Amino acid sequence: MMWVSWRRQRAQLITLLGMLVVGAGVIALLRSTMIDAITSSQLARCVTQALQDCTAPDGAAKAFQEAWTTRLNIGQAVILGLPALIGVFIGAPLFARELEQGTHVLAFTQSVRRTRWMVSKLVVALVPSLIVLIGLQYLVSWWLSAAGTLGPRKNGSFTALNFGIEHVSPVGYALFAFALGAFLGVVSRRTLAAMTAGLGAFVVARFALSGLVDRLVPAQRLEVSPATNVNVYHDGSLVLETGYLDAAGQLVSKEKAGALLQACKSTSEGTPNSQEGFLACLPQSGLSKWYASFIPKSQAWQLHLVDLAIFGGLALLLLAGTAWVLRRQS
Amino acid sequence: MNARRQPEQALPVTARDLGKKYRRGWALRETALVIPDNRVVALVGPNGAGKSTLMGLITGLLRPTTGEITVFGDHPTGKGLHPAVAYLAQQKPLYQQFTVTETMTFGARTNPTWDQRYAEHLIEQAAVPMDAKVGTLSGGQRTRVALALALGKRPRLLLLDEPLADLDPLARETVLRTLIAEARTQGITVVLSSHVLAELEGVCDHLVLLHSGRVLLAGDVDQIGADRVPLGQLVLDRMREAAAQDQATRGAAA
Amino acid sequence: MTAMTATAVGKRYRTRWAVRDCSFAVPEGKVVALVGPNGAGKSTLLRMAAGLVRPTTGELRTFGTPVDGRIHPDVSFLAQNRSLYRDLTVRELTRAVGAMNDRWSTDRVEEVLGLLAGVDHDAKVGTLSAGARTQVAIALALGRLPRLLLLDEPLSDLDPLARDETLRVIMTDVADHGTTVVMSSHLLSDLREVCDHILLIDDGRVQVDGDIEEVLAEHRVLVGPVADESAVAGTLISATRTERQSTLLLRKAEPTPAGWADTEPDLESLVMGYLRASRDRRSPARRR
Amino acid sequence: MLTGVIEFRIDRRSGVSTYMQIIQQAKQAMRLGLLHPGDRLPSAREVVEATAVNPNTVLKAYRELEREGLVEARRGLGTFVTKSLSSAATAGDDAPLRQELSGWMGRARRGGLVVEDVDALYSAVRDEHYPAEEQA
Repeated sequence: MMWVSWRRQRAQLITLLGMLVVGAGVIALLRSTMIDAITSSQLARCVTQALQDCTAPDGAAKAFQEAWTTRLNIGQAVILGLPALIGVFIGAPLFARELEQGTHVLAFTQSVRRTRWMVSKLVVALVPSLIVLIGLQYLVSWWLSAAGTLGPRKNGSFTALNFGIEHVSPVGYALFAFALGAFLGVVSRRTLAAMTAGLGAFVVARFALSGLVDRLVPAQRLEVSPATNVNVYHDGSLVLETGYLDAAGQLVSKEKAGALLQACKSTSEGTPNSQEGFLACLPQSGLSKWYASFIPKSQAWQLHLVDLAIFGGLALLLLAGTAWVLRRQS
Repeated sequence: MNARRQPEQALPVTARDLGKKYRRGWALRETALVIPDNRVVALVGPNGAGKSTLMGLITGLLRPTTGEITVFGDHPTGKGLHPAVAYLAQQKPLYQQFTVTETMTFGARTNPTWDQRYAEHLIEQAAVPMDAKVGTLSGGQRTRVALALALGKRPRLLLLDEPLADLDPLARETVLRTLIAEARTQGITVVLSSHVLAELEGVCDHLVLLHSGRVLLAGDVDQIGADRVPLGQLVLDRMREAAAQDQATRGAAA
Repeated sequence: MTAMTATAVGKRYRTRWAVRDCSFAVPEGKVVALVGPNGAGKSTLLRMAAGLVRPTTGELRTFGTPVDGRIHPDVSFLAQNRSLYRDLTVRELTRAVGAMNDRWSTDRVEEVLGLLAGVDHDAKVGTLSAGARTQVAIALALGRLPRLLLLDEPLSDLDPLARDETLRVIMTDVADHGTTVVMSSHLLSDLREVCDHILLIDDGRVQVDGDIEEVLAEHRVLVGPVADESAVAGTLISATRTERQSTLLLRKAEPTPAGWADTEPDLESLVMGYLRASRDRRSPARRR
Repeated sequence: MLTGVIEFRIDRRSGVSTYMQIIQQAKQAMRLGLLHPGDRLPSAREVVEATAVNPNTVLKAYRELEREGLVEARRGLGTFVTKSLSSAATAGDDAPLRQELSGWMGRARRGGLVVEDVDALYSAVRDEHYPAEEQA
């Protein structure tokens, strides 16, 4: 049965393999060109050190970023978009085309069980897709790391572009998109309908569920006096919430805090307050503590796993639904 | 264009040394053929003998590789069907979401020689509801609509590719009877291809038998049919003979 | 032992009943002609027996086992659209279908294909003529070594020679293995010699079910004067009338009255009579 | 290998059922001395291969012949002729009655009679001598 599925989906799989080979070649070429550019403009140290700490010729970093940021972003976008493509071009037609052309009847009137037929088709389509996806993901990440802090990585791992292409997240998205396409394919029994509806549904689901992940990982909480200087913003953590607490530890509403901050900026006489005066004013007016809840960079993997769990779980549900519809299909 | 001036004299179809080659080989070759006026022509032959190719060449949907073909004195071109020719393809292509009325309007819009009264009369005769969607009709009804669409343009040559293939015996009989009655009263030359020889017997007065791209037998039935052998038997025997010969030559080659 | 039994089987598509309250049994070893007008429910019935369509009501059994969304291992089905992978070659397709079966004989497929002229093993299925595709599909159906063969319009796109070849292949299987065959067809002239049992379905219901010889013997075609029709006794199936003459198809006719010619109908005129009756039932306005 | 001695020809347009045609042709072959006791009738498969008819029909016809006591089915071996229908009167080219008829036919032809005339004469005379009931 595996052979049948392989023979049926051969052209598709060869295309996938071609994509991987071509992708690898292009990325390797781009990476080496980029490394040449870094060395020739004496930026090598800026790859590992922050821009203000490394010594580099004036304007060299800016010129490099102007030349390379777009290309690197495109590389990231490809990995971000690949799951959608897998869903549309591999998941959706997988069963829809058979149902549309009536060839499912051939398999259904042999002694192979429908579930086995389905599983073998799924495996043959899905495994190579995932291999190509992971391969390309690894290659892009390899390329990105060569640019280091000169490239998009400097924005930390929680920006939409960086987060969506790292760790197991792309696999989760790909599973979901694939299962969604397959499910819509057996329901609609029409390839084109499944492809378009699958793409739409995938994009909507991705956006709708993107906020959910943050809430499912326990966040760290930091409470300090307003005078303390904290830079959780800058070390690449994901900041979920910040605000002020009053003396009783209760949250001060955004509007009230805003008004109080505004009030402290000027003295009782109406002249602008000094920095010390301002900081001293805050606890007096009721903003006794500043807090932040955030997920530190080091816990990004937890977020990725939750991401995988959400999308992978949905994918399993959809595949179960696909099996159910196929078994009932008359 | 000269021939156009006296279209009445020009024969429905003449072909000289006609050939059509596809990538996989010759579908039709060295065909010389004359289809006289006012005949019901049976175009028979095994699968892949070149029946559909010949029809394609007559309609101008295909271009000959060698030789030439004339339809009422004109050379069919890819520009469109000769105005006096109507063609009904095997799949009976109709817009499924159109109603019968809309289908007839479509016919009127696309054919300058359209006769709406006649088309409506044919539909009425078939008892097909005018407001039904084509997609909801039965196979027999759909064939009747397709036939009305083909006859509505008042052709002088009607080409039908396997018009009866998926009809039940009763619908088959009715469609065939309508077709022949119309052909006789309107003086139309009808060319119809079919696999079912029994149903052509007593209906056709001219026969063209193709075999692997060549004309095996052609002529008026009363001339070629040996007196006592029924047409179907005659054709089947010739087909058997030709198939056996093929096998022999293939065997000799191998 | 019956090869196939239907008990009050019905199938509804949205609002329309394709098959209604069908009950019949196909004894093993019979070659059954499944006939009826377009849209009578023949395909639905065969698809139900192949486990592709679930009955809305009633139950279908093949070899005593209820068909529950799964084809019985001893049953082979030829779909009307032939459902083959068109991008595979004949050889690859044979291998593919073999891989999907527990019991399979490639030799049988090869043997059948060998008997049929004009099927190239290395041609892609999609490039074959419709007739050759049908023959490949039949060969694959026989590769499952079935005891019941369900064929939906097996002859419709075959030329006369190929029809003869194909019927010969199927009948040889019947001779060698006692295979039961149920085939739907519109080509009554071809069914006459090969079928020994008839199942006439109309409007989703069984109209005639029985041994062809017996069914034919039960019916009479009477030709006589129109004015004298009242003299004829029996169950009238259908009638065609001219100004003076009536041709009547009767079931269980009483002795023939004087002045009437009486013959046993052949299969073609019997089926045509029933089809005519069904058409008249459906559109009474056309009745004359 | 023992092959069938005769071959059945099924005429699809005769209106006579396949079953009857097989019985009639078998009997005729026996009458004309083409089949002798001990000869094997073609197996159902051989008939099917030659004519594409339903093998069940062939077997049914053989059963009828067996019922009439003309043949006998031996398990696994086939169906064998047990009785001779040919007599000196019908078998062989030199049977006296046959020769007489042959002579008559020759005279008819020389006399300018066409096939239809001969058939009409023959059946008229036959009907005189063999009333309708006997023929059935």
